Amino acid sequence: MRYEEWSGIARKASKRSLWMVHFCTGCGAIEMPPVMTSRYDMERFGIASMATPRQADVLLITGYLTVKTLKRVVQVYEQMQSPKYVIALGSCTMNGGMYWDSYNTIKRLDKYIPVDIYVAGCMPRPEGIMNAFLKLMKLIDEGKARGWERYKKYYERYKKNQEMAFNFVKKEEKEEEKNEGD
Amino acid sequence: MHPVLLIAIPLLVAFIIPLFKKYGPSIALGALALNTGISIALFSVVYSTGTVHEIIAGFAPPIGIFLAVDSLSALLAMIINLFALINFMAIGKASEYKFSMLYLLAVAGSTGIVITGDIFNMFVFFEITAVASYALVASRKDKKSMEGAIKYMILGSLGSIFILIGIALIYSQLKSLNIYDIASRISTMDAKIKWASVAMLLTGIGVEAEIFPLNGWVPDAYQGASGGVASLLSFGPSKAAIYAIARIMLVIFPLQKVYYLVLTIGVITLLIGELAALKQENVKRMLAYSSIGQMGLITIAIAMGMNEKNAILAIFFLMVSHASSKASLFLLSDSSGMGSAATKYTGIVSVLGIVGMPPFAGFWGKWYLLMAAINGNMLWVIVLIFFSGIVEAAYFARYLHRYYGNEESFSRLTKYSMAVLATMSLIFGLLPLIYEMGLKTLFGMGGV
Amino acid sequence: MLDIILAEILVAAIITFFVGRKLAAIIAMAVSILPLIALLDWASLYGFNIIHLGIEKSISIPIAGVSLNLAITPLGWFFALMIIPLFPAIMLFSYSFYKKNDGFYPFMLLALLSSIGIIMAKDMLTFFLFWEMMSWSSFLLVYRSRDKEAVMSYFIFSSLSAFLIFLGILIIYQQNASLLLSSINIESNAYGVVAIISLIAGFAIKSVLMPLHAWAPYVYSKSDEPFVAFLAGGLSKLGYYGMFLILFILAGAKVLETYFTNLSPNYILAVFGALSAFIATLIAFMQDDMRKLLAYSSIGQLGYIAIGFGIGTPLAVSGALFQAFNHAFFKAVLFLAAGAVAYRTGKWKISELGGVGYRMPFTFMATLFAIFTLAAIPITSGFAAKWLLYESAIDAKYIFVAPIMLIAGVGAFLYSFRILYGVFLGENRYPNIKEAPKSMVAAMFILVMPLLIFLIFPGYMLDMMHDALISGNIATLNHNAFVIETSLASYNTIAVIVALMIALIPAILIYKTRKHRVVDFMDNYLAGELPELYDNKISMHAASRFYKPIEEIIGPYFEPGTMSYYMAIYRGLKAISDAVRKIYTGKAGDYAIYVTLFLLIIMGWFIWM
Amino acid sequence: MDVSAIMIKSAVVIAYAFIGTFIGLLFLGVGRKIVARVHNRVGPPFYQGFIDVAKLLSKKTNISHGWIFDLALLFSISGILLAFAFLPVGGIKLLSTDGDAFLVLYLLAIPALGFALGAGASGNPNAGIGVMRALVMMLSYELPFVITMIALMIYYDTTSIARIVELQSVNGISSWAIFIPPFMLAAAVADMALQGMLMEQPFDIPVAPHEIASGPMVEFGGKYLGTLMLYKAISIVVETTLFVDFFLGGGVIMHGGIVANIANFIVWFVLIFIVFTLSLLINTAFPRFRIEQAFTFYWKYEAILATVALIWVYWMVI
Repeated sequence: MRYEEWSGIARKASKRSLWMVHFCTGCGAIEMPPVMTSRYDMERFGIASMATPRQADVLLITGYLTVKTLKRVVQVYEQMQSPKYVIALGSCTMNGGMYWDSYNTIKRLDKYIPVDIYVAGCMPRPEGIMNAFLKLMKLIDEGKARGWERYKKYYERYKKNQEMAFNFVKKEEKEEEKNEGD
Repeated sequence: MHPVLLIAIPLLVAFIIPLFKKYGPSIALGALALNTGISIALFSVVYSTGTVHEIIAGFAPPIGIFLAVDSLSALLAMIINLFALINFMAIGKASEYKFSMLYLLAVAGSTGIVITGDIFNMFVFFEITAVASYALVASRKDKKSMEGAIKYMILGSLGSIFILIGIALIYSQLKSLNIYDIASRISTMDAKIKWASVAMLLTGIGVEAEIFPLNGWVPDAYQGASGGVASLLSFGPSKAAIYAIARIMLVIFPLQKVYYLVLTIGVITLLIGELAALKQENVKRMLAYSSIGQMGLITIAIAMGMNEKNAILAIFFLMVSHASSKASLFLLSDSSGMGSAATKYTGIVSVLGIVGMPPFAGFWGKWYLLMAAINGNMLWVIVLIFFSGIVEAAYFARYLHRYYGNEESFSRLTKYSMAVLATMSLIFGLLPLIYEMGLKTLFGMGGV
Repeated sequence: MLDIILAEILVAAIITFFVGRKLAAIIAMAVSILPLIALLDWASLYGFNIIHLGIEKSISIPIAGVSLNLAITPLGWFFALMIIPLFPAIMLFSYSFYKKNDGFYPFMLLALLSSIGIIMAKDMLTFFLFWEMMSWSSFLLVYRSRDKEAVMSYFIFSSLSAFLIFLGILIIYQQNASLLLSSINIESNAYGVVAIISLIAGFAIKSVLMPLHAWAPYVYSKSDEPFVAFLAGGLSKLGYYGMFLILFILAGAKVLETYFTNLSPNYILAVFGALSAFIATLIAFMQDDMRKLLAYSSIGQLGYIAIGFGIGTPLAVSGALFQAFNHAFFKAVLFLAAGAVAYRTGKWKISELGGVGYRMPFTFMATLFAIFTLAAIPITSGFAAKWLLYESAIDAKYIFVAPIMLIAGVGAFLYSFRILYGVFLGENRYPNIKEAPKSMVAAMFILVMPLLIFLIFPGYMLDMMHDALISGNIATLNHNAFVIETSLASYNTIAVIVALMIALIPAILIYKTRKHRVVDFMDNYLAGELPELYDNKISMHAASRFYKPIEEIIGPYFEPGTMSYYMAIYRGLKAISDAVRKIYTGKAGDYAIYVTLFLLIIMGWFIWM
Repeated sequence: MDVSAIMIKSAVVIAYAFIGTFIGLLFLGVGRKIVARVHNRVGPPFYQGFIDVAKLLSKKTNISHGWIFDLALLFSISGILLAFAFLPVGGIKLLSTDGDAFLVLYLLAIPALGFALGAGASGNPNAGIGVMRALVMMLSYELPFVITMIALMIYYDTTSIARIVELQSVNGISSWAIFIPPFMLAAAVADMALQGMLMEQPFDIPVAPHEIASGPMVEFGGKYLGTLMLYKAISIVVETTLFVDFFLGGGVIMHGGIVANIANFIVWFVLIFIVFTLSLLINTAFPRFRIEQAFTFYWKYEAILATVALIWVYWMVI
């Protein structure tokens, strides 16, 4: 059986069972427990949280990212098995938020990995997160959540951006070392 | 082929060796070779015809002294001379003329003990052997050997006194020195004197035969002596002495009292020897104690030989096995290791032989001895023998492990001759020779 | 024919002592195939049922006054089929294993000779003679390891076993004045019982039954693997051959039962077997040295055979023989595989190995199959054997033995996985080693073959052991090639196989229809950590003290180990010897006093008597 | 046994394999639902299991780590189906006359072993630790379970599960093993062993998502994880059925006739559902043990109780 024949069923199935691995280095992590527990019980939509990216469909990035953490995010994202989706929580992921002027903040996440859904707010409330997931389901159903295909298509570009970010920091570090040397 | 040559040649040669000093060793070697030939011939004669009696100086027994060569003594004569030859080769250049002279005397003496049929001659040969052996033990001329030699001499002389007294007691009663003559008329002896003489003879010969507790000299003497001498002692005098005990006990006094006595002595000797060997660090001392144990085993066999034919076979096998294996081990003990193939071979084969693995002679010895024991319903003896066997295995395993593969410094001749010596046990184990020999009538004694 | 073969082997042993490595290996291989050919030829002539043939091929060789009588008996035939095939494979393996010919081949051929002698012996003397030859030839092989514990313990224990057997044989001889197996019947009195027990103890030493196993871990873990493959595969079976001889062919079991009326002695043997299966298994998965682990696993697996002999019902005994057959082959394969791994990596410690299987796939496959058989995964012949044993335990209502042997069977999974994961899988630590040499791989696969045959046809194995059982007065099970019927249940391999085929269909469908991509080993989930930042130096192998949590619970119960008790005995003996040594004071005066005392004592003796 | 009979038999077996899979997947969803209700949540729909498996099998990329890794996929599902085929299900014997309890016990080890091989080949330390825990758990809970099993075997003097079920259903419910005093104890013990077998809390030590990233299946995704879910689903059915066959007469209440078969089937379904629910309820009530605690629990308390039961039975039989 080829993927296209499956895709109809597959989309229906995968929208109702979104397994997420959440990359909770940002403060948004605190919003997840209510979403998962009995107040807003995500599980009724078949959403469950997984321990490893191999098993997950959704990468949930909760807020602030530095260059150091970006490396890990990219690693995790590439270890996920497509079709895979990214939800970015909080304004930090859009524009660096309140850390916009820090030298090692990742301002725009989707320069580095394709983001399917941004959730605005600092922090977004659980309802927002639920909303994002419902939106994502809708997109999947319509076949519009194609971030993973974008990543495959423009792989070089994404890589270039990532390298730039990493090298920038490398340069900075070198300079610092030099200054210390003097 | 007159058996007296076996004694005469080495004696004569021993006395003419001093005349040409530097050729001494080679002459001795020749003499030994000749002797070996004669002994083998003698062996074949006995093998075909049975016991050989030879009268010297034309008087009929009981007056005239005479030689009685039965199957065991023929075998032993051959073993002693053959091994003496090989051993002499092994000693090689270490021997100069005095040494060779003494060596020949010792060989002659022990051969004499074996083949004589007359207890006074036996005593004389004992003296010759003993004196030669004292000197041989001392021949390394260092403190240890002197000490060993002196102890040996003290005990040896003590022993010979007792032998002499024993013989005197018998003569005083029966006016005869011929073994068979005595054996036939032993019952006419006055009981007390008879027992006294038995005790005297047993004690006296026991000193040479290394039975407990008369073997105090053994560890020191063997430790003091050089490897060659030690091996000579192990297959020469000691075997001759144990043979003498066998002859006296089996021929003259095959009596139940003696039987239990000798059995007990044997068992005690076995246990003491093996146990004492377990802790020894010094190789020669360990081997000395181990040969005490083996002597104990042979003594047990002799005791049982009084009413078991299997035990007689056991005596044969045990003697050969112990002679070859222990002699080669003593030769080996001169240097601290088994480096080359030949020495490794020697070490392994002689250890296997002495522990009594088939198809070595030692195995058959143990086999027939235990057969005899089980026929005599003596489980306790069997268990004790097994126990001592395990102890033996333990210390020989340790010995092998310690000395295997170290560097050693033996001349090629030495290595090969000791390898041959070790192989003897295997050969005699595989050939049915000894078995056949053993089946031949042994001094036509009762009970067998 | 037999005598010619024996002579050839002897000659070959002597030749191989002198020739070079390769030639020696080839000669050894050729010679060790001979008896196998003879056996198969025999089978092709008469089929498997020798006993119905009525004739025995027998020869007698005179040596030192006795004559060695050899004959092919049904039991010997079965064990020959079990033991002799090991030798060609081992020789083949060692062809590239040894760098120089340092006495492996001659002694190995001697071992072959003596094992043929043992299993073909017609009287006890012959048996014992060859048994001893076996002992010292294998001792010389152990000896090459130069390891103090191994050498000494093996020498002492094998002489102990020799003496126990010797004692038994002597008593038997005294009882019926003959050593021919055909004419022996052991009387049911104290002597006879002592004989049987000492014989069984003697054999149990060689077939490492707890608590007489103490030498095995040292010897197995220090000697060369080709030899250990024989030691674990062949020699231990010879011990059980002896046990079968005593218990069933000489009817020792019945004698014991009639003597001990109230307590049943066979139960005790079964319990010993169960305990050694259980304890050895628990110890096994705590080992770090691959060879020690395999040694303890052998002790455990051999325990099952003792259980079977102890229970003694037809079910049990056929299960035991089946288990013996399997163990001979899979344990040989496992030790050879250990040898192959060590040959390439030079390591034995599981904590230092890892990922070897990716580079040595064939070795891994052989090991995997052997381990399936060891762990009695169904439809392997290992399962059939274990199944028979379990059935027998339930059938005889041995409520103590049954659970223990079952849980030991589960424990086998643990140490099996220890090997599979720690050595062959996990982190790829040896990225640039090669597959083992062809000869080694070939040897391993040759040894795997028989297991494959009896995987499908367990019934054939029962056919093979039929005559042996008959000769031991044991009924045989009703079975055909695939199905084994017992009073409790039945086991149908063909049903399992067909069901497996059907069950594999969905798996294969899923596997085939969805394509997959093989990724590099380092592309692995490490909680987002990046190995390349550390030049892939992150250790990803959880192999050292793998079973730590359970080790900390059960470990203390197995301290200080059996050997320490034997060492205590040894030290005691040394103390005694020290005491005895003090008799020899070294003063001539004392010695003189001894002499006179001796004289007086024996005089006293004479007067008193 | 002629060809047509074999065909029919295999057809029945295959049909039951499908039914078993279906029920298993159903149980996955229902189980989550029940747990959710206990947590006072809504929980996923009861058909969630089907959705998850479909999704996993329809993943576009599947990551493998070589052929040994693939063994996990092949062994796990085939092994568990094999085990299911050798169990009597609701009075239908399937193949259980060709094997017995020991066979089933060892067949249950096949998927575990394949799983372990795959996990090992993935080369992830978490996987190694997870397998270690799984094996130790196995060693732990097998001891009490085996002892109770032997008690049954000795009591009914057979090792074949089919025979045990028959003997329990000679006169209806009243002759189920659980109504015999020693086997009440044994059933209690075996139920705790079942808890370990099903890897429900407090014994979900091997797959501890928060400690070792879901242990053995840390590297499993896509079709591999989907297969493992199928395996998990069927294993629930198999293990509960094993318990029901042993102690609850395999759910057999009537004999003969199609009606009886249907009734038995329904009873069997209800019973395994009850057993499963029981373990779920225990699951929701407990946190996770450490592996040492689990081991001591099984080998000390459980084993002693089981031994008591065994000796009691032995004393009854002799």
